[in-house]
Amino acid sequence: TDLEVTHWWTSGGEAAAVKELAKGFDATGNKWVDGAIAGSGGTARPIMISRITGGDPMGATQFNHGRQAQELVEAGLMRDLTAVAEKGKWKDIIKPASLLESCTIKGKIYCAPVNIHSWQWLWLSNEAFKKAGVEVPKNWNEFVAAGPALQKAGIQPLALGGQPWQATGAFDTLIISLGGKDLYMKVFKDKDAKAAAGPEMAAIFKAANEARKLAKGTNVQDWNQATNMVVTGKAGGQIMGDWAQGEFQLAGKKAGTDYTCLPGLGLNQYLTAGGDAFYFPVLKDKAKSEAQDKLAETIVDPKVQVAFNLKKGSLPVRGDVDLSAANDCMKKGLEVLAKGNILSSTDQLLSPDTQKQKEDLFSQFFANESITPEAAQKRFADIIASAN
Amino acid sequence: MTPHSSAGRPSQLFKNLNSKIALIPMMLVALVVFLGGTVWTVVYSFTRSGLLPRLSFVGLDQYERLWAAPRWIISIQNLAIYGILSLIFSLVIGFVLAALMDQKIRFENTFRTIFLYPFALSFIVTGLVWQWILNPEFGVQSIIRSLGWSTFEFDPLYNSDIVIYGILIAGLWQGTGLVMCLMLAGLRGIDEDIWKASRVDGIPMWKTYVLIIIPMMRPVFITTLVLIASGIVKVYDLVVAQTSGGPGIASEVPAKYVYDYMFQAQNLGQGFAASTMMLVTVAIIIIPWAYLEFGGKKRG
Amino acid sequence: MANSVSIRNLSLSFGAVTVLKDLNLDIRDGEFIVLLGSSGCGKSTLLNCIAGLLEPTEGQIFIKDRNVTWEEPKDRGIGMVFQSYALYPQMTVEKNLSFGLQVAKVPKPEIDKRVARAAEILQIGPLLKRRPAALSGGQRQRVAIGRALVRDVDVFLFDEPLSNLDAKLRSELRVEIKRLHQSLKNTMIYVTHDQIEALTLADRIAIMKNGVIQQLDDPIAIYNKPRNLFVAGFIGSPSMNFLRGELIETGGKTVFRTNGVDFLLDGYEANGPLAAGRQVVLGLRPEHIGIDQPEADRELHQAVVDIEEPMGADNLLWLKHAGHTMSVRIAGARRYAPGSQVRMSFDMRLASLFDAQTEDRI
Amino acid sequence: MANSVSIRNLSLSFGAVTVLKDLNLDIRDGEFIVLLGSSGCGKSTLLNCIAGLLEPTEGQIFIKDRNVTWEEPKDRGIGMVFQSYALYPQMTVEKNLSFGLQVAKVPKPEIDKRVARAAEILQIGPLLKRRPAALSGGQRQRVAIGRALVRDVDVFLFDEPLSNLDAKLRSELRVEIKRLHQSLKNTMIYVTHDQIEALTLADRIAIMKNGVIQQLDDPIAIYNKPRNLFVAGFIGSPSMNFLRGELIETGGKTVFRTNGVDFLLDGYEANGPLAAGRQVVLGLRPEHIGIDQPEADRELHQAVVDIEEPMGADNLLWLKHAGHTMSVRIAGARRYAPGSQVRMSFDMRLASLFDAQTEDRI
Amino acid sequence: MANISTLNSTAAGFDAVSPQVAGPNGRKPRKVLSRRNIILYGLLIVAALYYLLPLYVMFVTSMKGMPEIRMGNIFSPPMEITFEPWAKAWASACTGLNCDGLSRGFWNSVRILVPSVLVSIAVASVSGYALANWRFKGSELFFSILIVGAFIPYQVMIYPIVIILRELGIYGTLTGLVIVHTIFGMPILTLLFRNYFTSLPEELFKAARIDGAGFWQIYFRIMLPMALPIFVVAMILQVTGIWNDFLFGVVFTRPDSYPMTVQLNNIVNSVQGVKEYNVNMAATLLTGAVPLIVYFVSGRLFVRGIAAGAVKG
Ligand SMILES: Nc1ncnc2c1ncn2[C@@H]1O[C@H](COP(=O)(O)OP(=O)(O)OP(=O)(O)O)[C@@H](O)[C@H]1O
Ligand SMILES: Nc1ncnc2c1ncn2[C@@H]1O[C@H](COP(=O)(O)OP(=O)(O)OP(=O)(O)O)[C@@H](O)[C@H]1O
Ligand SMILES: [Mg+2]
Ligand SMILES: [Mg+2]
Repeated sequence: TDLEVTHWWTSGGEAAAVKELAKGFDATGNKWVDGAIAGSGGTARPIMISRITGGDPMGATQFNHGRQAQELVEAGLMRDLTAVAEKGKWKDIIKPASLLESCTIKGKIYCAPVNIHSWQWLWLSNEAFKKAGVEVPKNWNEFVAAGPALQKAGIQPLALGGQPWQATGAFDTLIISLGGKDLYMKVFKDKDAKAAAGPEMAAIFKAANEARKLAKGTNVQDWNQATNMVVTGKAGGQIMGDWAQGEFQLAGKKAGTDYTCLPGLGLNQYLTAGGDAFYFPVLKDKAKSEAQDKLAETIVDPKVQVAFNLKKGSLPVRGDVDLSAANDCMKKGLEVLAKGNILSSTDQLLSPDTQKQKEDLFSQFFANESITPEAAQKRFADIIASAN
Repeated sequence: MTPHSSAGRPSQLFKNLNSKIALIPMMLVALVVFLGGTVWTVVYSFTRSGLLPRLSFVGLDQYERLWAAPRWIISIQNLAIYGILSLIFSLVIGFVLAALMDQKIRFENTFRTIFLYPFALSFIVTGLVWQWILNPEFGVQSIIRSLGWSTFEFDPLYNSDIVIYGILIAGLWQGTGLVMCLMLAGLRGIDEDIWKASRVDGIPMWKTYVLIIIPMMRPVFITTLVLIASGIVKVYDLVVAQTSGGPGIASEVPAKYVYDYMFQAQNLGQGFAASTMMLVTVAIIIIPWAYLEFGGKKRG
Repeated sequence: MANSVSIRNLSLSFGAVTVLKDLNLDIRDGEFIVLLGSSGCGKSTLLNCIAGLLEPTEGQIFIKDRNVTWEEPKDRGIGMVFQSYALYPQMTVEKNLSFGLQVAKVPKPEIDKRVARAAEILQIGPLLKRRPAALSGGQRQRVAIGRALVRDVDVFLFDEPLSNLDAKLRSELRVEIKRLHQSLKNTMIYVTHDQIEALTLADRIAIMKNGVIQQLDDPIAIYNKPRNLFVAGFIGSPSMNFLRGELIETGGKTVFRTNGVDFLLDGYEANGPLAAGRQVVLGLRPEHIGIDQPEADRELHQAVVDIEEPMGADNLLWLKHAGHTMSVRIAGARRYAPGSQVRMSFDMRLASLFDAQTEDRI
Repeated sequence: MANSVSIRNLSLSFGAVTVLKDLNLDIRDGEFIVLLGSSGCGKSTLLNCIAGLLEPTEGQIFIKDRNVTWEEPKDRGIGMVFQSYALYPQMTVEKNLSFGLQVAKVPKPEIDKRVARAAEILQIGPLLKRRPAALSGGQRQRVAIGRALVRDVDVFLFDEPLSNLDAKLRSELRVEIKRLHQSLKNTMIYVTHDQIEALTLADRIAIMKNGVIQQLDDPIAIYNKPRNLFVAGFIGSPSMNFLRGELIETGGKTVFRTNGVDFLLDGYEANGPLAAGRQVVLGLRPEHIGIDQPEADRELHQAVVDIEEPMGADNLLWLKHAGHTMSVRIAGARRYAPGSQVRMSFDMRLASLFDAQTEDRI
Repeated sequence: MANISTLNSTAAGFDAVSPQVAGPNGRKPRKVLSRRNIILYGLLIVAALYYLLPLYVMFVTSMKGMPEIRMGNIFSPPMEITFEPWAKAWASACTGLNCDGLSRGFWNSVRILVPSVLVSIAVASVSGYALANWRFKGSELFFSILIVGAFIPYQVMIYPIVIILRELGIYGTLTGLVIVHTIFGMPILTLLFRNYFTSLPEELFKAARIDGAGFWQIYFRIMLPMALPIFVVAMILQVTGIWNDFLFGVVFTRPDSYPMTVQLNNIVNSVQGVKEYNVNMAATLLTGAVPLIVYFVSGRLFVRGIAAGAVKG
């Protein structure tokens, strides 16, 4: 059966990973009809939502793991996958458990998680630092210190694309990596406005202020263009999620020798476990519904998990797969995972509305130096105060 | 005189029946889509609708939040700057070009085609091309630097302070051709004798244009103004294609705010509040015009 | 006498179309000249050349004996009034009048004086503060004349100034323009295709056809002694009756014969000898034909009334006679029903004879 | 005689503006009625009501004694001819003529017959294959008439059919329409603001002002016995001369006195007794004033020539007399220079007297 | 000819024509490079360059290889002309898993364009005609609402329209998309047609009514044949508008019927490593080709139509 699957995975690494999913699904005798919409989730989500609410739903669709689809589920527009999950024993195999929790609404499971993404990575170009004559930093602080040297060598110290979610992600990473788990949880889980306005956060904003100075002059929009600057040694480093690794891989770069990855920015080694999940709108066609179940099964299938995540550079959603083929960085990530240093991502903790307000704030903050860290912190505290 | 004989007036409902039938699509669109959609939007702007519309009223909360949001304020400012400048420039450029074209020049068709062709291209295309031309690493800035002015700076798309002008350049490029066409049509409609009278009176050409011709072209200006204004309120694609609202939120516009909050933030209430504010703006522009345009003259 | 405007060998073509052909015209100082002709004959074109609004292809134009062929309109000492008034719509009447002077940097008191004078002459004082849109057609045209007036020029050019007005206003303003000319004594060149205007206003009328002046003469001569068939047919309403025939010698006298009917030519003043056998056209104006007025020395022709057109003061009869339809104008009080028999008599002193070939008067 | 068209208490308003006010009009079978009035008085509106193109606000319309107030134009048995011809530009003349018949599903041979007949009557046979754009104004108007003709209707409506034509064509087509009426004997309702057309064509003229019919009468009565001041002033070109004054009793006779000058009223046929002391207006037509024609029984008034307007067949004098300017029409051959002294005589049988208050004829 | 004028004067009895004297005669000589011409054409050419620049850049870039683009100057002509990017843009550029470039979108666009243009113009022209010639109480009110509707940002209307189409059960179908284009084309097109039909002589309409033609007969047989100029304008506006539309194309269709603009967006925004500017430009040009050709071919008619219908109030 033909099943139309919409997603916004269109960059080189992502497309390669999708191909694996499609292959796995096609192997079940069905057909994956690709409905890629380029231009990040911001462009694609409205279209997906319109189609679902408009009564012309696709067979399956990507959402960020978390609260983006919550209302659609509540409105009864999404297919209940509990049966599939029970059959596949998802509760037992999916690690960390918070992933499946995010798919669970009122005790029923509505999505199939496909990968684990963590944001807290600093990607460094060994070549760039060699050119600047400084050692490859081992953590964020060293990186900041190396900034002037990079600048002198005509290298962009920090690459940061113009899309709002990149600035937001970078900032959230600074909170975990510089401020630690407790601060992160207090602010985003408990929505503690006092903590958001407090001195600990002030330090983060200072750090962000430094970061934006280092990032000034990037002049690209897309994250992978920024990553490409690191890949080609035009930029020293980039704070970006683990998906950036796919780009390095695609360019034939080797972790450790060509580039370095520092989870938790080399400081606090905590990762958030967000990621992507597939949702399955309720369809009338029985055959299609069965195909949907098949796709859900395929997604958590161990072989597909390995193939997909190796290409995408993300971590698989189950702990029982063999990742011997994984590279350096991935292994580092797995280590952290194994230690249990895992937090929920902001997508899971905050509503899209709050996320959007945060994006507005941080994209403005990173682009416009006339906004002082203090002013930004005040606005941040306001957003947290009214967050839901 | 014969008395009134009684042949009753036929029912008003069936008078012009065909016309009424023919106008059903228009009436439906006007009533259901435009009026209905608008009322619906306004009503839901007072609710806490998230991803799906929900009738849980929250009073003016959405509006309070809207006007407290720096991004909305910036959007409004940008729209004002872009709107006023693009009105002024497209009218001025369009009129000057039309005036030049009206001088019985050679190759009029060629020039007109050149000025008009950008109108055939979408804002998406326009935005892409100008993004490319204004890109500091490849475009105008790098060319001029390579010619020797190594300190020359022209990167409107990456400078928060002037990004809106970068968008304006592209917007004008796309739209002035049509304005020129309208103006040219208007100029051609001016009575030849006026020109003759002003020459006999010895009034210099530019003075004739400014003091006599332009005031005479009021209707054309109004039509043009309305066309440009309706385009300005809707400006969205151009910004998305050129800057996506960046750097930061420096080039955000209200239409984008509406879209982003409705679909990305999944806060329909906020989006509807923003669109209601846009509608209010539109109403302020259009009602006086509609009154002037359709209120006065009638025809039976 | 000094010439106010002289035109020498003027030609003008728009691309391949020649509109004016080697035209010469001398206009005396203070003269009122009317250019009369049917639509498209080049009247406006000629006027525009004089004004400097069109460049001639060939030839020269003199105003007050100065060669102005290449000069700008404003330097020619002319004022012009247009059919469509061409008032500046967004300016008040006062501004319309003074605008040209302001641009020419005439001092303010002088401007005020001239505007006041023009307003007085044209009786538009109360309208000075109004916009053209708030004026009637006649008032607009007065303002347009005023605009020429304030410029204090030697030559006034009018391009069908009254064509856009209704009949009543037209005859009123016609009288005013005539009065204006009598008091100002400027040279005026006036284009129209209304022959009543031409006849009543002109010192001399220039009748044009296809860019060539057919006859330049005073109204009476134009009316009574048209130079050729075109002029004869053009002037007079209803048209002169034309009878095609030939000259015959009978009984020592030359008579005109058409369809077997003879007309005595007693009293006709020919330009030369009337050779028998010549193919000619006899022209008789409707008011020069008598109906049922047997006078001693005239022959009488029998005719039948075809149509009667009472026009108030006059009554127009269309008569059938010898295969022709002839129009005859009689007093409004005399009525004839269609079908009645009448007897016509002709006053040959007022008739015209044209050569059928050359169409020139003989 | 049967009425062809009857209008009962017709009123029509556009919003707040009342254009027609409680209007009644009966038109006899075969009659040629002309609606005459100045611009905007409601002539076209009335015609459109009769045609069914406008809905009256109040009142009823009968055609051939059938109440057609609410009927569609096509069912009323009327044909209409417009000022702008209103020919369908994309159709040939033939198609223009046959369109209405085709719509009405008249059989093809019948259509051909009617078109051929109309083409013959109007002499437009050779034009049948042309488009309107390739026709002259006169030809276009003929086709427009033809379009009404083929529909074989009882009533013809003309809305200023000749206004867009030049003077010459106008007088030609006028004659043709008159002929058409004489041969078809249809009822015709003809709107114009040209009084010559009205006087020459009409069996009866309805003079309108502000949506009210002022006088409905035959042309002679309208011209010579105008019902009120408006009609008197409206008809005749140049206008009737109006002298404002009062009636005085001197020597047993009632005379008219204005500015100290007395006019005997001998011969005037009043509607009632002429009471002395009444404020009145005396109306004298320009052609009813004699110049230097001392006749036995008329008094003579001295006057000075102000302006002379020769118009070919006639000569128009503007005379100053007792503080009035009076126009006088004399034969074209008689010329008077401005400033000359003349003596006027008046034919009071042809004069009109109006009450100064009510403006009605007395 | 001279003898006629001589005749004229002698007949009047004075002023024998004096011969032409020296001095200015005929047309005033004028230099081709007068100051006026230099300024006039200078300005026009400068303006023309500004308008042509982007087109030039697009063409030039689309024919360069990536290495050449990276070297810098976007204005320099290609050293080595390659049509590779065009081929890639048309046939093999990838979005997600689909690597068939714009070609598929092109036919989708055509399939959307033809019915949308036809239906929207048909509906709008009938509406404009009814509004101009067959008014009834309230017709102007509806029209005013419609015109105000022209100002509503599309984004605002998306949600209500999604709901309406859902209720009609035609969301996601071609019919739905055609209706959406008809709705959003309606205000401006109706205004155009209404103004045009109003500017036609009313008497034509009256004559047709007297001839017994009804609503549709008058429309088809009298008005339509006369409305050619305004049809051209409407056609051009709709062809470009619908062809260039992105928002409705993406919201109201499924991936297998995405129009060309959506594919363009996908190609341009699916960055694989480094942006392939040459392919992007080629894709852009290919997408813009249809409206551009329409303009180049019928631009003159467009201007004439604008003059005929749009400028009049
Ligand atoms: N700009 C032009 N280009 C080409 N031909 C022209 C131009 N202006 C006038 N003509 C032609 O020149 C001829 C004379 O035109 P002109 O306006 O002088 O006529 P006219 O006698 O004033 O007529 P009317 O009584 O209609 O005003 C006409 O045949 C007209 O078509
Ligand atoms: N559709 C309309 N709406 C409002 N007023 C109208 C309309 N049609 C006509 N009028 C007004 O009605 C009055 C009479 O108009 P109508 O056209 O009947 O005049 P008319 O006597 O035919 O004048 P004309 O000689 O200029 O044709 C005018 O004052 C006009 O302004
Ligand atoms: Mg002319
Ligand atoms: Mg009328």
